[in-house]
Amino acid sequence: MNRNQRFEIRIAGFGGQGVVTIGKILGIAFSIHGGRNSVNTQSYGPESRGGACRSEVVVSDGEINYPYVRKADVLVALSQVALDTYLEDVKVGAIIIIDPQAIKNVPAPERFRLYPVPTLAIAHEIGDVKYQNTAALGALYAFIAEMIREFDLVQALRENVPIATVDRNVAAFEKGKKFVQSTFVLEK
Amino acid sequence: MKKHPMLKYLKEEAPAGPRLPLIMCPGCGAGQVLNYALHAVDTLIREDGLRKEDFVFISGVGCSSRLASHYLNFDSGWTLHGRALAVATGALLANPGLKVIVLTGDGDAAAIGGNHFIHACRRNLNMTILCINNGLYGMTGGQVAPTTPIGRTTTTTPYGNVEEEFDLCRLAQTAGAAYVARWSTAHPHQTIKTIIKGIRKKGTAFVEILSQCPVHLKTAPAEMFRDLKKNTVPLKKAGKSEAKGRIPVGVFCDIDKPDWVTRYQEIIGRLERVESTHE
Amino acid sequence: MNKLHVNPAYCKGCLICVEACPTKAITPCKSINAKGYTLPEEDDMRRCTGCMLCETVCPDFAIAIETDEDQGG
Amino acid sequence: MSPNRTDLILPPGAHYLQGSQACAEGAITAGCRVYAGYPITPATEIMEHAAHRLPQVGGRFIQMEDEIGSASALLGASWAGAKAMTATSSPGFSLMQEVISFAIMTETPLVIVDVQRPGPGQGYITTSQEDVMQARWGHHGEGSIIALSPASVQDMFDFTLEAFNLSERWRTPVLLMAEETVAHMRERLVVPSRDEIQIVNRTRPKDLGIAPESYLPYGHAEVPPMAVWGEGYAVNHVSLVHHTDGNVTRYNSSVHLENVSRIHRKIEDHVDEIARIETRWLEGCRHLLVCYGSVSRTGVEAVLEAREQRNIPLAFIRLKTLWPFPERQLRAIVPEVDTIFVPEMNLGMMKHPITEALRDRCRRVVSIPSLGSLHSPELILDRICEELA
Repeated sequence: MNRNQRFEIRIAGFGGQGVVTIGKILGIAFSIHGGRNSVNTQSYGPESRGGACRSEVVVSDGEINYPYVRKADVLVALSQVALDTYLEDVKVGAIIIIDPQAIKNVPAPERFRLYPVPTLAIAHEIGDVKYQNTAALGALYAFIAEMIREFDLVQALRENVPIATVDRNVAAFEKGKKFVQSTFVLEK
Repeated sequence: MKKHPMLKYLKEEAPAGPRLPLIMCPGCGAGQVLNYALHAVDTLIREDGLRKEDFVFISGVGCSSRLASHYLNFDSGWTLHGRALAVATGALLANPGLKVIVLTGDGDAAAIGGNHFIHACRRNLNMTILCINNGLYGMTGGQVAPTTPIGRTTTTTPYGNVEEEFDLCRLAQTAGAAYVARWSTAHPHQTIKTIIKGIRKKGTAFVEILSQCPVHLKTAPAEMFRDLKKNTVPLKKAGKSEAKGRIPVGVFCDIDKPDWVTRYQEIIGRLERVESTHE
Repeated sequence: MNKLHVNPAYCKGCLICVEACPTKAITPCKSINAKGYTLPEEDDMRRCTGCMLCETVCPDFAIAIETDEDQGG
Repeated sequence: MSPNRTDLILPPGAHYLQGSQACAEGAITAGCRVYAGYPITPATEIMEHAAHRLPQVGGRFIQMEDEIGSASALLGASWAGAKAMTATSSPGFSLMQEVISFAIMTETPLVIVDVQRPGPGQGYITTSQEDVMQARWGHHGEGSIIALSPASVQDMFDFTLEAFNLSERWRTPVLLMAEETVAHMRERLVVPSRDEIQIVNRTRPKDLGIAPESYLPYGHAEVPPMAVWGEGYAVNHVSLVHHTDGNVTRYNSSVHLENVSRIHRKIEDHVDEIARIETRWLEGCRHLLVCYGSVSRTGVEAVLEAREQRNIPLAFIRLKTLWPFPERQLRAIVPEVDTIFVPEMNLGMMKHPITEALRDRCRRVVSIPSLGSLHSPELILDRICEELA
């Protein structure tokens, strides 16, 4: 990624699904452990209720001026409302990760690449729906593995979740990542 | 599909699009208080011959006050944080015939609005104050309020609240309100009856309604609804052992004294008599 | 027999109605809707006495009971 | 004052914080040990972080009953010797104006952060720059004020620290005119090592060997030394027009003129020491974009694209200080240009002092407004191309 290139990630879902937490974790992983510049922003207030709560991370090796996502390279949508709201704002050929259990109608993937990942099912396997966000983070990582070391991301994850939930959060992360790696052929 | 009976008092549709559902979080007590207030108004329209246009809702700022923003099929004002009571005062001076219902919260009325609160009660103006007390600041994310119990952690008392809380009803009573009562969202019928009594009452009626905030207290709405019944006790039993640690609910005072406008009307009456003798 | 009506556009699944129903005539439904909410549904409406507590305590004006009378019974 | 645990302030090195947290940490690093605040979106997070951190470093936090109470508490804290701060948003900032006026006249160091949101009235809860004139003209009466404009999480730390230093150095209230964009974003923040951090404390009469009986609370110098309650100086804080010894009787208009003029000159005569601006690509430019706060982040991106993709000879100036307005500094560096673009998150406010300062250096000044959300680079670029087409 050259100096003034930006990689833009947007994660969206219901308020309370931990969307904001994984945005923060990504930011810390890139900027504290991964040695890259990143800006993490989030929606809040009434805007975050009703399924369109979002968290964004812009990553670059150069200076990041405009802090918000202009056209997302990766969109993670954990609710139907989230997908409907942000589907227009993605780059051509963008990666869109959705949870098929929560999202029923999805337009034909002409302008983007669609990857259904059962993050809710994975969370239930781990033992609680609250692990859905880290399962989604794992799935997301499978697509950006060359931008940041897994060790750096997992370390940021460990440091920013309640201590009692660290192991299960990491397990959910692993399951999300493995599901993508075993299910899809990822072109470079 | 049968509609909720009070929807006739709300603006479901409007030129710029649908206005419901309310912006409140799932299970928020504020929506219930609006429901009870509309049940009271509905009764007054049927039994006292009042008309919809006689009522006006005035609110300050916060979750409690968001209800009077644009949902009501009534005249209403969603005013400044803590200033609803001052706005209501002005409305009554201009048109004493208005049935003024003020929707406010514990922070809105007793923190920033505290000064206007005690003066409105002292003046005994003809308004009904519905104070939705959820014991914290909801709209801004769960900060401590003047009604937060001592010791409780909130986002601005991370190590426990070091301040004791107000008893809003004793405060209103001491400040001179003619009618003061406390219920909770888990006492629907009593709350509705009290609001009806308050609107019929001449003078300031202060009705505190203990309310639940599921999101910031991280508890299921139904469980909090149950707790509100368990943690309250009738005022009559307040002194008894069984009342220990439970909040007394009921009517604190109900006295008859002339309201502000009636007293002022006497002055106008005197001046008219003096004037008529000059002609 | 009385009938339960729930407006899925307004109901946020707080289930206070189920808690308040004195005869447990209604109950939470098993699935969550597109917004992630669990709506109330009929359990045994023969137990419904028409007390209308569910309507009264609803924070979102999302529920209504259609009595026999309403149905021209 | 309980033990001042400077060992527990934010350690040197890289952190990844929200702007609001960086602001509170900058204050603590500057020595702020009293915070009085009141909840208001979008500034509440600053107060929440202060509530969490102040007791850890031996400071004290209180949530007051409203904004007027919060600002008033800062007066008492400052007079009793503490560095004190509050943070609010636009509606609360309006409520604090009387206290700001009082703090100007009594020359009381304190810091007020305004995380601006749209108005008027409730307006909305997103980002804005609609208070930048209120910052200068909101308080009643004359006198001047210092107002800084942060554009990053690093600025929220550095400018808060600097706000305290400026307030102590010039014995004046200092405003940090932040915006919701900057307060809520998270970014890397690098905290310098202890010895690199400069902390300024108010000059006290005993530092200058002035004994209580000869102490003039508003005398001795353009920036009078400030006695602290409890040290035997019997200082009367007074905001009525006063003589240098604080006497408020024997009023006459010349004393009044001198009293208020000194407070005004104290800041307006030292703009070069106080105000800072950042410039890029001034060399050989035909047009200029002047901006401040988070809009400067979009501004620099738009100017880059204008230069590289549309080869428009456009220069960039960012005002880091809004007040005192750096007119002399601007006139010293701005060449003859055609158009000056001023993008702001309001309908055109700083455009006025900019126009007044550079009227004879350009053909026209063009406002680029955006309300309630940060300009996108496209918004600014399209408008520039439209105007220059």
